[in-house]
Amino acid sequence: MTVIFGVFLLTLLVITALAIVRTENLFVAVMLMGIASLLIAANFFILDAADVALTEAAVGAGISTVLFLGALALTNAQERSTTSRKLLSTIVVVAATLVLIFATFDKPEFGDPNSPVQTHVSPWYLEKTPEYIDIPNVVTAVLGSYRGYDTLGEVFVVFTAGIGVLFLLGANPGVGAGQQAREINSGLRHHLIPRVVGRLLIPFIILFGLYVQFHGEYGPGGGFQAGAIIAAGIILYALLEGEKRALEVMPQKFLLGMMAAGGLIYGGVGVVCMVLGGNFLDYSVLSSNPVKGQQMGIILIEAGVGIAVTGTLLSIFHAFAARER
Amino acid sequence: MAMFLDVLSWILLTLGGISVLIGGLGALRMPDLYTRMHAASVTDSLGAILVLTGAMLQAGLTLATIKLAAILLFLLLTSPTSSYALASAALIAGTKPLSEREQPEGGKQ
Amino acid sequence: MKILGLYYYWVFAILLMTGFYAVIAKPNLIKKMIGLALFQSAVFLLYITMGHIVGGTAPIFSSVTGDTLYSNPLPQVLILTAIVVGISTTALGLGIIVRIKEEYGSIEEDEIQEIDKQ
Amino acid sequence: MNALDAHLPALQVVVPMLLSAIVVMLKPRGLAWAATTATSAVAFAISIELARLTLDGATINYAMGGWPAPFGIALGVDAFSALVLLVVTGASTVTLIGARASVDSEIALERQPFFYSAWLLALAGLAGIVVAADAFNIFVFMEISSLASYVLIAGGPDRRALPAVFKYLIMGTIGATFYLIGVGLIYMMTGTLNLADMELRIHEVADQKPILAAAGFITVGLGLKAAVFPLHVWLPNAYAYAPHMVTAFLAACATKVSIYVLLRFDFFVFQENLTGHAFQFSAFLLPLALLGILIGSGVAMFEKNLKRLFAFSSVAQIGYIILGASLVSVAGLTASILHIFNHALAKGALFLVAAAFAMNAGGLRLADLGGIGKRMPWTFGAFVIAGLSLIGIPGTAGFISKWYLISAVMELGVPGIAIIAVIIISSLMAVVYIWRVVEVAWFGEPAEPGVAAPTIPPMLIAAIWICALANLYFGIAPQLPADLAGSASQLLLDHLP
Amino acid sequence: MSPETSIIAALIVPLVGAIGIALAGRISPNVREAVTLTTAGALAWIVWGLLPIVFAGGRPGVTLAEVLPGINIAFEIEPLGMMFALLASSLWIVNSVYSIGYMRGANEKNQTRFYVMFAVSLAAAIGIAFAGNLFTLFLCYEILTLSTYPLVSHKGDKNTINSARIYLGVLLTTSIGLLLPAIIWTYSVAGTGDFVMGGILDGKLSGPAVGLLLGLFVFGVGKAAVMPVHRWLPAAMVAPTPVSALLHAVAVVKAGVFTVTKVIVYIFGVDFLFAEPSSSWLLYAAAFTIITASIVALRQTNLKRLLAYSTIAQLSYVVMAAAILKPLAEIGAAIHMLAHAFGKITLFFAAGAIYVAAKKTELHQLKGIGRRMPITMTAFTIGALSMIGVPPTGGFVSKWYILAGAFEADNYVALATIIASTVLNAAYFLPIVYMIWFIKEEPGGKEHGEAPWQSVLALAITAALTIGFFLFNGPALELERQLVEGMS
Repeated sequence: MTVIFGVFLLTLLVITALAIVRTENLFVAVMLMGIASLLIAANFFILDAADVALTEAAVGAGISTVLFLGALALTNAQERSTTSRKLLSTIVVVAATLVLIFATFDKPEFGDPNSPVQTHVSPWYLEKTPEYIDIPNVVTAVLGSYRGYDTLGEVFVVFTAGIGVLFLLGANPGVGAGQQAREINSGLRHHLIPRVVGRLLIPFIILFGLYVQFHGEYGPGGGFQAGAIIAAGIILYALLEGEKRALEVMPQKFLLGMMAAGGLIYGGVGVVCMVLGGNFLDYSVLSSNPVKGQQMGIILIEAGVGIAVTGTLLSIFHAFAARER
Repeated sequence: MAMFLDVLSWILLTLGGISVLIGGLGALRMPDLYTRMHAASVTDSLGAILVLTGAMLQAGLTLATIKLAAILLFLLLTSPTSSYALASAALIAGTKPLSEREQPEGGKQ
Repeated sequence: MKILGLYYYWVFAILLMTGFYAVIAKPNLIKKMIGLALFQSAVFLLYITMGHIVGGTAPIFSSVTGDTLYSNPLPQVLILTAIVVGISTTALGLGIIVRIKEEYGSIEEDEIQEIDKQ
Repeated sequence: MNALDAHLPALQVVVPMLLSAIVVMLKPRGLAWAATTATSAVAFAISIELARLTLDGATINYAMGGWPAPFGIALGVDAFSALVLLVVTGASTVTLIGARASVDSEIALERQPFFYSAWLLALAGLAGIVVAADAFNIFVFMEISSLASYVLIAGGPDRRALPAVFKYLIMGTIGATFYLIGVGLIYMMTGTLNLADMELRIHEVADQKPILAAAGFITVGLGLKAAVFPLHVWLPNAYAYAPHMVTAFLAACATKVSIYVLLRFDFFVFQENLTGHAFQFSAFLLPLALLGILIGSGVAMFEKNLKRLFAFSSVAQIGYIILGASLVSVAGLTASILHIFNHALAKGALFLVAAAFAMNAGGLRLADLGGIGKRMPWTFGAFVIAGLSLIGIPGTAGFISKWYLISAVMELGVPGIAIIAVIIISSLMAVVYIWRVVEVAWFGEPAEPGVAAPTIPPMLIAAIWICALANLYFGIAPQLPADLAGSASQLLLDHLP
Repeated sequence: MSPETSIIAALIVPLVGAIGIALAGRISPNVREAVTLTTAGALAWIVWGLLPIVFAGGRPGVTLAEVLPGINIAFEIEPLGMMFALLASSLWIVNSVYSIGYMRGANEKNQTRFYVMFAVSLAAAIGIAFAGNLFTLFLCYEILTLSTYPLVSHKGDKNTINSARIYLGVLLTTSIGLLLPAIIWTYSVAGTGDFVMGGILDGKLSGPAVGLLLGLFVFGVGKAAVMPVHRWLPAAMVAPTPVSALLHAVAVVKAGVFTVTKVIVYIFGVDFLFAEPSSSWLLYAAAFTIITASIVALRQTNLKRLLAYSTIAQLSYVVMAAAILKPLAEIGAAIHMLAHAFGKITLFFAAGAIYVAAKKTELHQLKGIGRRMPITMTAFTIGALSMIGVPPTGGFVSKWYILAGAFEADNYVALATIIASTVLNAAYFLPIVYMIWFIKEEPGGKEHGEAPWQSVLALAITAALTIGFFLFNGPALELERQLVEGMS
């Protein structure tokens, strides 16, 4: 049953992808991109990847769509109907596709329990996690502890993107924000219904974000998803009430602080572990009981991740929104 | 009794599916933006209500039902709002309703 | 089952190359970024697909612990990271595009090259 | 090995990474620069210590989070990594020492904290790639360094920096994603991400199609990042329009790190296991290397813009490195690894000089540089030294790697002659494009007559001369890099059957 | 002072001198010239101090640094190098004296830079002379090339820059393109590049490879100006005359032929080459160069260019002599370096004196100039005779030995070449000599006397040396006999 569903979604996905390439209206393309992300998320869910599905939905369908729209607002939404070096590209692409398809034979069967992927490293995680870390969500365990170093790097990737956008588009909004920009920023304040509904929703969105943040050990979720969701809530607020109000609540400096602080919290935990005589990011030394230490460490770093992601996404959003058209 | 609930839920599910389908058709076939939105939004809300109630009947009195109820509430709040926002945005952007135009053509938003 | 598994991989290949085509063939910078995003999500699909295990569930220990079969958590973790990397790249790329638009007044590659020539 | 030494591999990455988050909060005026330089210096010190520890071919392993490989992420530092680390941190430190004035002239004050923070992130990213012993971890840090370098390059005052950096971003991301696909395919066949573990487990599956595809994807992806001809198209403009100091830093080490990963991956994971891979490796890379050498130097001969000239010469020099590696012999690998070091010395110096020139000339077109050598004799002197090193005149560092390279090629016997010819010809091309600059700078007339007395920040001159003297010193006493390169190539070849 | 220290001193002194000159240049020209002369004197004193040791058969050496395993920066003195060092260092004194007169007389600019680079070039030349292995020799060779570039391009005008470009282009191209591969080849075949009596390649290499390697060496050493890599030498004539005189009649060009000879004697080994037919082409190449260069010289109208082509011919004498591969010929080669040096530097001094005194550079302007500048012209005549090889001049001695060697080898090509070239030399020198003494000067030429006394003194000394070498050549012969000990 789920299999058929999966095939159905995949087919839809391919159709969407082709549509994305074909359409010349960038606005449409962005929207379709959001749909594609949702389809992919659904697929992930079918493939037992709850966390990834959540993230893809929040980040791929949510944040990135917002960013694209922001960019479109500052550029033009229509693409000139020229495709350069069409033939060459087609040849390259077709050739590469064939190579890939050629590579697919010999691949272990889909979902084969005896494939190397299933038999080599992952069983260790599944069987040792209760003993070492003892939290239900193995994904969070791997993410936070076994491969915590990757996650640290990931936080700093986000951080880099954040300072990059601020570096390019200027840290302080309002700079060069002209008449038009202000109109946009005034948001939908004059439209009663969206405001009322939005105000109703925003607290719940943020609440849900916090739930995702702190429930990450037990169910799908964690810092990234939470950060994305909370950021989405605040972006919604900014859309409703306008840039100014949003920035009054969370000034740019504060957001920058969040960006830096998130990374520092994460790294700081690692350093503390080092000081306490463990290896970098070896949480078990944080508490007399290694398991408790691990859990504590994961909660701390997840908090760091959440803060960093929220701060970064909001800074990026504001940087775009503050731009003159 | 359970039998009856099951049948009922299936009826609801089917009706919901049909209405969503109609909505989809309308969104495709209607002449301009506003009519399309009309078709889509109305049937969407209806479809959502029907489908979710059906699902709730399937689930019975469990945590799932409560979640579904929450989702339903959420949908009932958001989907009309969004269609309102879209319509007003279109109006600001200057898309005239069909009635005020001569020859019919699809508003492309 | 075999075919289905291959089908997943083929979709990966097609998605990948659709995105790639948009990147190399479209002169419009935003279209390129969209293509890039598609390109990356295809890879996510590859990883998650290989992590799946038949009859498995998400690797979250439920209260009813039996000998349930869990899917491989590792690819999911990797892709969580990859998704975030992807969004970061997109954000930065869009930032650059906005600056280009401000400097050149165009986001069409060939037009920009024209402007730079003179 | 005391407690701290054990942590060095982690610290090498963590110190700059965490400091970057602090630097971004600092007040611009001077402080950000000072903090960045200090951090980079610390990183340099760490890498020196690591080099000392690994000189005898030892490998320092580090288990992140205390989890045993392959379950946790492992770091590993051996002679090869140590050498590349020296290059990366050294380049960053020396450049930063001279950077302040030039950066002040190019980047608005309130944006500088972001700039320096990005600099540290690039440093951390590159270092992270080098120390990582885990395929996916390499990807993560590759992205950190790439994003950071996009930011740095986009800081260039010339608007042409933006399209250049966008092209770089697109190609860089494609490269990284290709790499990711390759890793994914290998993971699918082996179930592990740890390089050492991969090497063991890939045996059974070596001849299967996905692994071949993986090898292809990884080689192409890293080739893109390393600007291996013909995948170099992003490089010239990116280097030409970046802030001068960024160019000096990245040109010295960025592409080298990708080559490092390429070699590591290929020798650790593929060479031994894929049937006839050594041959495919050479057959694929050797022609590209030769073409890159010739075309890079050829374009450089006719290039009008000083930095683009150097950039194309970089393409050629990368060709040398690839050439040495594609010989798959101790001598060849030693030559190529040594050239990673020596080219960093020469190019770093040259781009620093370009920065000094840019501060005192109208622009960096050769026409703008008329007679600048007479006005800035010290800078010009350093330029000549570095140029000679690039050409490969005895007594300079460049000569040493050229010597190794030619002797390595001679081992091929008769077919080697053609390759030697290519090397010689490109050296002569180097003479041409260096001497074009020398003649303009020394005998040429200033573009506008009444030019003011040059303002050369002493720190910059210091940095330039550190590089220049290093070129001379390592030309006379190349033991340190040569030994490191020697044991590094030995290390790589130990993984061959 | 132990020989090792004096070797290092010989290398350091000119460099220190260079710095001293640079500093002194800020004070006053006189101080600067004083420093130059002191440096030159000190260097000569050190080098002469080494002579007795070498005479006694000593081969003092010193290793400075090991650059790569088996590749050292090492210096070792053997007769040939000893002689070259003596030649260069001693003539530097004379040349400095001359330079003072010339540079001031022609009031050139940037004189300080001139003297500084001159000192550096001398250091490089000494380095070549004492080099203990190929690598060291190559190192100093390139330093010499680069340090002479500023001297050649001294004037800095368009024409000069182009000539300088040719100069550097040819020398660097040949050295990187041919010499470097040759050296690396040698190292990879023989495992070493040290100069060893009897050569290091015997048995390591055979067949055409030998000829090929020899070719790489001979044409790689562009400074030896064997055709077709001679173009740089006429080009270098744009330099101030002292440069042409010391560097392009003595130091640089002799460094070239010196390198060739040294490679033949210490790398290949004379006997090895003699047994190897594939190397015989060298003789013909040299012979060809001699004849062609002489013919070209016939058709020159500019004095310095004529001298340049004559130099090319004379250099190939040395190469040819070395290529005869017989002991007497090797001695001849060595001696000819000396003899030609004395003669040619005299000629250049004279040319420079004429330029300074009369601003004349073309041949046809020289009619009757002998009456105005008798000393200069006497010296010029002596030099010319030495070029032709007429007794009682030094040129005769060396030609004698070369001929003897040719007979010993029954090498009739060499014989014919020498005779023919002697005729040619006479054909282009004697008319000038005739013209300067016996043809009436055209009226309206500007009044002038001799050049500044320093110049005249210098060229008088060298002329005296040319004669003197004919009479007292014993020590030199003694020294060079050691070179050929143990040859067949």
